[in-house]
Formats: sequence, C-alpha cells, structure tokens
Amino acid sequence: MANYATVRGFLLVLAIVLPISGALLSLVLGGRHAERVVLILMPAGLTIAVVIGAAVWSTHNALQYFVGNWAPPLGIAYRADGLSAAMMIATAVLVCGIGLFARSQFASPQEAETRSPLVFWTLLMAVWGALNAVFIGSDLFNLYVALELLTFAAVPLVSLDGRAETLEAALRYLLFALLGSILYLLGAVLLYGAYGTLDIVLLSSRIQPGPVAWAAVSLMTAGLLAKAALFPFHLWLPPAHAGAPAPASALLSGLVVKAPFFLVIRLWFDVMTRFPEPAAAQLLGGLGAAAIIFGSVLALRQVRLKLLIAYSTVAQIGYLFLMFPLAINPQTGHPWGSTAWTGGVLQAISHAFAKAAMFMAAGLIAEALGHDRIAGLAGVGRVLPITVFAFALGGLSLMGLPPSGGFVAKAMLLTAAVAGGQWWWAVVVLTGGLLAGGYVFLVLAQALADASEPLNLLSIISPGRQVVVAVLALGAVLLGFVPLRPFELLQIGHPDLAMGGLR
Amino acid sequence: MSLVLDGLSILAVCAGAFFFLAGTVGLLRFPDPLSRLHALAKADNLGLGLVVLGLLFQAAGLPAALKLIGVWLLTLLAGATVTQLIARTVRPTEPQA
Amino acid sequence: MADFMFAATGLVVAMVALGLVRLLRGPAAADRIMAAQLLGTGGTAALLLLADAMRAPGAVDVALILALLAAFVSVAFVNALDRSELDRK
Amino acid sequence: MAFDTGLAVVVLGVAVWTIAARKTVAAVAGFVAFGLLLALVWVRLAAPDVALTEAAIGSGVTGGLLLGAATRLRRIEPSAAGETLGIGLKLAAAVLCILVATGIAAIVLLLPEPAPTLAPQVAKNLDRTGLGNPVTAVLMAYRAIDTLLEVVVLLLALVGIWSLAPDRAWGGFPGARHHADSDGLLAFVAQLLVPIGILVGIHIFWVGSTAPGGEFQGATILAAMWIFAVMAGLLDTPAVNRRWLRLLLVIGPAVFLAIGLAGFAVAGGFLAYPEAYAKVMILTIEVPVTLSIAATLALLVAGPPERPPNG
Amino acid sequence: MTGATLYGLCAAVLVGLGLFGLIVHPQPLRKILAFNLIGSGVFVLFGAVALRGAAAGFGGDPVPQALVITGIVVAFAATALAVALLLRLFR
Repeated sequence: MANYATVRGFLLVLAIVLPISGALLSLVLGGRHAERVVLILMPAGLTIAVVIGAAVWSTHNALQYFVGNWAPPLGIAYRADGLSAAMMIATAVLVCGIGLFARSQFASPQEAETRSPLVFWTLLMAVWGALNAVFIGSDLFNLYVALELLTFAAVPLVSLDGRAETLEAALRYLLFALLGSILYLLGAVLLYGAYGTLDIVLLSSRIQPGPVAWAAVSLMTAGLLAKAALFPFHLWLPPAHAGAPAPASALLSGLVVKAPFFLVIRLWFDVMTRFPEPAAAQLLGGLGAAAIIFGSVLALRQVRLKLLIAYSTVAQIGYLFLMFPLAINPQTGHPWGSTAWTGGVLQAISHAFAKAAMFMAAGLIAEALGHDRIAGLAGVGRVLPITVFAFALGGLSLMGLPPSGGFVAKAMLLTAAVAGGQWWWAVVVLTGGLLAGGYVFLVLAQALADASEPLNLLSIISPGRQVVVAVLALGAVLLGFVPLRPFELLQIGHPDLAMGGLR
Repeated sequence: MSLVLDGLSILAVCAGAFFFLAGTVGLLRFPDPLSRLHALAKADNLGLGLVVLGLLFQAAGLPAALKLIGVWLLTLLAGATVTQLIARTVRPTEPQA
Repeated sequence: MADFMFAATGLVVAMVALGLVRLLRGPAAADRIMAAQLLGTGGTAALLLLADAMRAPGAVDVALILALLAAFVSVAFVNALDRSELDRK
Repeated sequence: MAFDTGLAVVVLGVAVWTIAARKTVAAVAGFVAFGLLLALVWVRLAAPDVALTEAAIGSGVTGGLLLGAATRLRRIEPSAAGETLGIGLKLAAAVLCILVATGIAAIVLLLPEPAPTLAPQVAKNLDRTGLGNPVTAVLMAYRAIDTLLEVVVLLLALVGIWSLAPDRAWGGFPGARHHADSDGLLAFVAQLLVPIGILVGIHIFWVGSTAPGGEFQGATILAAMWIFAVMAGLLDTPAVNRRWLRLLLVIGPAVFLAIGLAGFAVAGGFLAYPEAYAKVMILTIEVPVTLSIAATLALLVAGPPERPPNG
Repeated sequence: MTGATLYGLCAAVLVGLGLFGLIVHPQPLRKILAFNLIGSGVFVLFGAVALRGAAAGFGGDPVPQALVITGIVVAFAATALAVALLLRLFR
C-alpha cells in the first residue's frame, strides 16, 4: 500500500516536474532542440494526466502527496481530486494540439537559433507546468508561486511579434496580473495570521465565518478576478489575446484564464465549504452576467476576427461565474451535488477546446489572406473548408447549441437556474446564446459567401494543421456526447458530494 | 571598566550623530552642488567612523570588531569614488533630473 | 545602554530623513546621488547602532550589504545618466 | 516603542512621497530610500534574513534598475503618458483605497490572540534538516518546492525579457558596451570593490545554513558585483546564445530537480532528505542554485540582447 | 499597542497608498513603483504576522519570514520584466 501511495505521489510530482524540465531543457539545448524536446514530452505529459485521471476514477478518491514527506501545515501538499484530473487531462490534450499546430509557425531554424521559436517552445512547457501546479496545488502560497509562474510564462507570449501595440498589451496584462497576485497574497497572509496554516484542507476545517475570513476571501477573489478578466477587469484581455500569435492566443484564451477561475472555485467550494455566502455569490453571478452581455455585444461590433474571438472570451468567462449563485443557493442543496457546479466546470473545459480551435482557425485564415478583417473573408469557406468548419463547430459550443459540450454545460446551468427558482440567470444564459449566435453567424456568413473576385492567397495552408484545429473543435462537440456518468469524476475528492449525485 | 567603555561609546556615538547632523544641514543649506558635495563627503564618513568607533567599545570580540571596521572602510572607499563620479557630472551643462 | 543606542539610531534616521528632502527636491541629478549617498551611509550607521541596541549581530551583515549596494546604486545612477545622453544622440 | 512609531512615520512619509512626487526620477529616488528604511523595519521585526534580502534586492538592485529606467525614460515618458484621471475619479479612487486600508487595518486589530504559529514545529524538526537557521530550513526543506518553482519563475522572467530583443540581435549581447572611463577611476574602484563584494556575497551565502543569510541574498550581491564590473567596463555582458551561459542559468534548478527526484530513492519522497545527509544534500543544491540565481538576476538587470552576436 | 500591531497598521496604509498610485498614475513606471509599494506593504504584513507568532525561542515565526524572501525575489522579477517591456515600448 505504501509503495502504491509512492507511485501515485510520483505521478503528481511528475505532472509538474516533467513540463518544467522540458522548459529548462529547451532553454539550455536551444536551437532546433527546443521543439524536439517539446514533441517528445507531449505524449509523456498526456499519459501522466490520463493515468492520474484513471487513478482518481478507479479509487474514487483524491490523490494526495506531501512533498519531502513534510505534512502540512509545516510542509506542502499536492492533491488531485476529480476536478484537478479533468482540468489536467483537458490541458494536456490542448497543449498537444497547440504544439502540433504551432510546428510550422514556430518551425525550428536550420542553422542559428532564432528568437520566437525558442521563446515559444520554452514557454509552452512552462505554461503547462504552471497550470498543472495550479490544478494540484493545495497550499495557498505554493499556489501564489504557481500563479506567478503562469504569469511570467504567459505575458511574453503576447508580445512575441514585437509590435508596439502587442508590447503595450503585454505590459497592461502584466500590470493587471501582478495586481491580481498581490491581492491574492494579501488575502493569504491574513488567513495565515488568523489560522496558522496555508493548506486548503486544514484551512477548511479551521476557518470560522467572520470579518477576517470574509476580508481575506474577498481580497483573494478580487485578485483572481483581475487575472481571470471577469468584467469589469476585462480591459486587458482583448488586445492581449488578439495580439498574440494564434497558437499563443489559443493557449491564453483556452487555458491560462481558467487557472484563476479554478482557484476561485477552490476558495469558494473548498476553503469556505462550510460557509456558503449566497449574497456574495449573487454578486459574482451579476459580474458574470454583465460580462456575458457586455462581451457579446462588443464582439458583435468588432471588425477584426481575432478581436471578435477575444471579446467572445470575455463573454464566455462570464458563464463560468454563473455557477456560483446557482450552486451556492440554499434551495438547491449542497453545492457539490448541484448541476450548476458540473455545468460550470464543463463550460470551462468545452470553452477551452472551442476557443482554442477558433483562435487557431482565425490564425490560419489570417495566414492565408494576410489579414483578418471580417468584411474581407468572402470566399474563405471555399479555400479553407476544414478550417471554417472547425470554426463553426467551435461556434456551436459557444452558442450552446446541440450537439456540443457548450450545450450540455449551458443546459445544466439553465436547469439549475430554473430548479433553484433563479429564472433571471436563465434569461442571461439564453440572451448570451443568442448574441453568440449573432457574432458566429456574422463570421460564417462572410466566410461562406462567394468571393466577388478570386482570393489572393499569401500562403498555402497544409491540411495537417487544419485537421489539428478540426480535431480540437470536434473535442468540444464530443463533450456533448459523453453520457452523464463520467461527469461524476468532477465530484471525486469531496466526501460530502457522493450523496448528492447529479440531479 | 564597563562604565568607562560605555562612557566612551556614548561620547563617540554622540559625536558621530553630530556629524550626521552637520552633513544634513550642509546638504540642505549650502547653495551650490559642489559645496554641498564637500560638506557631505566629510560629514558622513566622519559620522560613520565615529559611530563605528563608539560601537567598537561594545564589540563582542575581535571578529565582530573587524567586521565593523570593514563596514567603515567599505563606506569610505565607496564614498570617495562616488564623490569623484558626482563631481564629474557637476558641469555647466549638467542635466536636470 | 540599549536605550541610548535606540535614541542614537532614531537621531540618525531623523537626519537621514531630513536629508531626503534634498534627494526629493533635487534640483540637479548630482544632488540626488549625493543625498542617496548620505542615505546609504546614514542607513549603515543606523543599522550598526540598531544591531547593538537589539543585540542582533545579523543586522551588521545588513549594514555591510547596504554599504556595498549604496555604492552600486550611485554608480548605476551615474551610468544611467550617461546612457540617457547616449539615447538622445 | 517611540522608536518604532518614529520609524513607521518616516517610512509612511517616504511612501507618500513616492506616490505624490511629480517627477518620476524623484519618486524612484524616494523608493530607494523607502527600501533602505524597510531594511531597518525588518530588523525591528526580528527578521534579519528578510532585512538582508530587502537591503540587497528590494532597495539595492531594484533601486538601481528603476533609477536606470527612470533616467532613460525621463524625456520620453511625459509625452507618452496616457490620459490622467479626472478629479472625480481620483477622489473615488482615494475613497476606495482608504476603505481598503482601513479594512486591512481593522483585520490586523482583529487577528486572534494568542497568534497561531508554526515556530514550534519548525524548531522541533530543525534537527532533521541539519540546519541551524530556521528560515533556511523552511526554504530548503519544509517548503523546498516553493523555492524550486521560484527559481524557475526567475528564469521565465529572463526568457520574457530576452523575448523582447529585436530579431537581428537574438543570441547577442545584452545592453550597451561600457568602456573604461577616460581617467580610469570607475574601473579602478570596480577592481577594488568587486572582489570585496564577491567575498561578502560568498560569506552571506555560506553563513546562511546557521545564521541569517542564504542563497538569495548571497546571489544578489554576486549579481550586483557582476553588473558593477560591466558598468565599469571591466567585462562585457555575455552573448545569450552561449551554451555555457545557458548551462549556468539552468544548472541550479536542474540540480535541485535531480536531488529532489533522488529523494524518491534515498528517502522515500520527492525533495526528501535522509537525516544523516540532509545538510550535505541541501548544500549540494544551494551552491549551483546560488550561481544560477546570481546569473539570472544579473541578466534580468542587463535587459534584452541589443547587439548581434557577430559584431 | 505592540510592535507587530504598529507595523501591521503601517502595512495597511502602504497597501492603500500603493493601490491609489496604481490607479491614478498614468505613467507605467509610476504604476510599477506603486505595485512595489503594495508588495512591500503585503510583505510587512507577513512580517507583523511572523512577529506575532514568535515562539520556540525564535524572534518570529520563520515560515512567513521565509515566504517574504520568496515574495521579494518574485516581485523583483516582475519589476525587471515590466521595466524591460516599458523600455522596449518607448525606445
């Protein structure tokens, strides 16, 4: 048994150590080797994530590991529950897809090392390691370090092309992210000062409702919202995500913004598990609703495709936060059992797939046409059919139409809203879906229209890259076909949850 | 014995503090950069020197005492250089920062 | 004796704080560097006194670092002045 | 207590200045002074290890970096500044910030007595680490994974800075080439000060296992001395495509990882040390980590490559 | 009032000041400076918490003290990256 525990613990350590080693190796070997290192490590990392998922699923328990055999509160624990495992698997699949897609854009130089490939491959690995560290972190300060790891890996990706506007976007992103981390840290020190531990599990048993806990959690949440770009902290996101090269945009929009959201879940459902705060949850939901409406309307008004997709991210992040008022609701019972919780997490994962596919599709279109003006897309559907198809599949998920992961997620949110007697959130979900339909249609109508004159293509896009994009988009669709039982994975690791089940 | 040492410490530290006072007053009151520079260079090195001297009477042992003297020598050296460097920047066309 | 040392530390800190006025007002870059220099020396003195007052020998190492890095900061400043002239050309 | 109150007032006064000053250079100068005063505060807070870190990084190297930036930007920045907030918004911001500060202050007053602490646990397990300095024990044993990830954070920041290089300068030399000044004064002093500084850095690193000090503080001093030598024209910055440089940067975290993984074999866990060899293993990690941190910090200050590798 | 409380209150004011600077200053370098001020405030708060936890013969709880060291180094890295971006932007 002890041996088995070590093997499982090894997996958690490896999930962080492997990508980090990859980043170090890419940096030190440089040149052509950076890409090779990543391509070799991608399947290994994917395997680790899947094995962790299988271990959680088969034991029906969270994996836990005390680093250096020092138990909390003195030491640091890593812990993978079902939610962690699901996020890690999704991350691994997406990173592999993004890596394959990026091969031609960041092709390794034949002779001397060049700037952007080295930076991209190194940081891709670093983002992966940082995300895994966030997903299995169980110590508030270790999570702070993981968040900083993520920030430093993500910001340079924004300004990879070195244009002044992307530099400005990167700087703004950095300042928001830093403010977010420092507010988070401020909350963490207050919790340590009051309860003498930073470990989430210990904290959840020691924490008492009162001004200290309330202030600490508010500060940390505010910091995380700034990092997650929830309205009204969304200003930094569109220029940053739209300015980055397509594979980087996919990484940032699909995965990186999910990390702070994940930590808000940890705070509200794991740390404060005994003290749900419905009023505060309503506030979070209100911000989410504002983000949905505001982001969607702005997306409708964009003239550039990548900016449209970036504003759509602002809106889709809003959906994530609807799960708080719906799950933390006296009328629907314990949060962990609630449909809303599963719906919210599923929305995070299916949006990750859909958005990554859409950004990469937009990247291919821009590469072929030399621009990404929506008004000039006519005829693209004929030239890049697979790409446009992938874009449409991603759009399906954003709108919440069947069959797609987005549909199941939004249906769950709707069900929870109606069941919990909070119909106003249902109105928001439906309105957001209509608006998303509007901006996706706007793009597709142009792309599928016949060109008045033959398109002047700058470069030929290989079918392989188009297929990668289509596969990721299909991933978002396939999530909609998964029968409900596997979603129980998301609830493993929370003892109070087994009773609730899915409604 | 310890009373005498304490007395000497107090004397030296007070003298050191006085030089810091003088240096500050010079820095604030003297009209032009060069004279401010001279006032400062003398005052702060002497001030620190006297403070170190005062603390030497209290030092726990030879290594501690040597360390104190080391700190002073380091400051002296650094101060002298920086003073020279500053003097070089004080020119008619000096940039206003 | 500790009380006296605290008082002396306080006095030196006060002097340094007064010197700050020059650091902040300038007007010339040289004035700022000078004031930074006073700050470094005064800070070193204050730390040495505090180390004695609190019987915390570790603070002497802090003073050592401060003495070393005050010079570094001043040189970096002078250097940046040169560099900004270079940028302008 | 009177001393602490006075110190706190001066610290806050300088902080107000760094926010309120009209000129950026003046504000940065205020910040350097602020860092110095904070070092005093840390001594008063019975945290000499932090005081060393603050003096070295917070005031010293950060101060040098910001002063350099402010000086270089002072002609450009005012024109490039964005829109200033209207008076109403400023007032709203002030109210918000006062609320936040008051809130935190209230929480500080509400913290429980007696305060929870991990100090007894740290003390109880100190023997198992073979270290005498509890802070080093936290950084290198109990919470070693934090430290490992932090070293990687520093490296990523460096990759980020390098990514800002113009494509033609990739692989080249960071910063401008400094030449020895005409009268050789700076070079002379550097030749004198740098060796002393290196000794001080090694000393601070070495005592870290038993007394205040450690790898971060020692490494910062080494980095500062290296930058000093570059500014004096004694050395040029290394081209960033050099294999030895990359190795130097990575050796610290690599050894850290390797010994951490070796822990599985010898002590039954990642980053676990068998009691008899704990100190040796920790030192084996600390030496390369110090070198890597020193190199990383120095290059962080040096900035992105500006001159192409061949000429 | 104890020293820990005094410096804790001082930290609260520092955070407020820094936050104000971060919001109202249009120049990026001033924002970076303000961010460092907030950071210092948070770190001093760690120090105050550590001092309150003095026990077992230590002058302060070593855990928060060690966390501050990590925090200061990370804040430096952040400052260096921000400054490099800024210099590149305005060159």
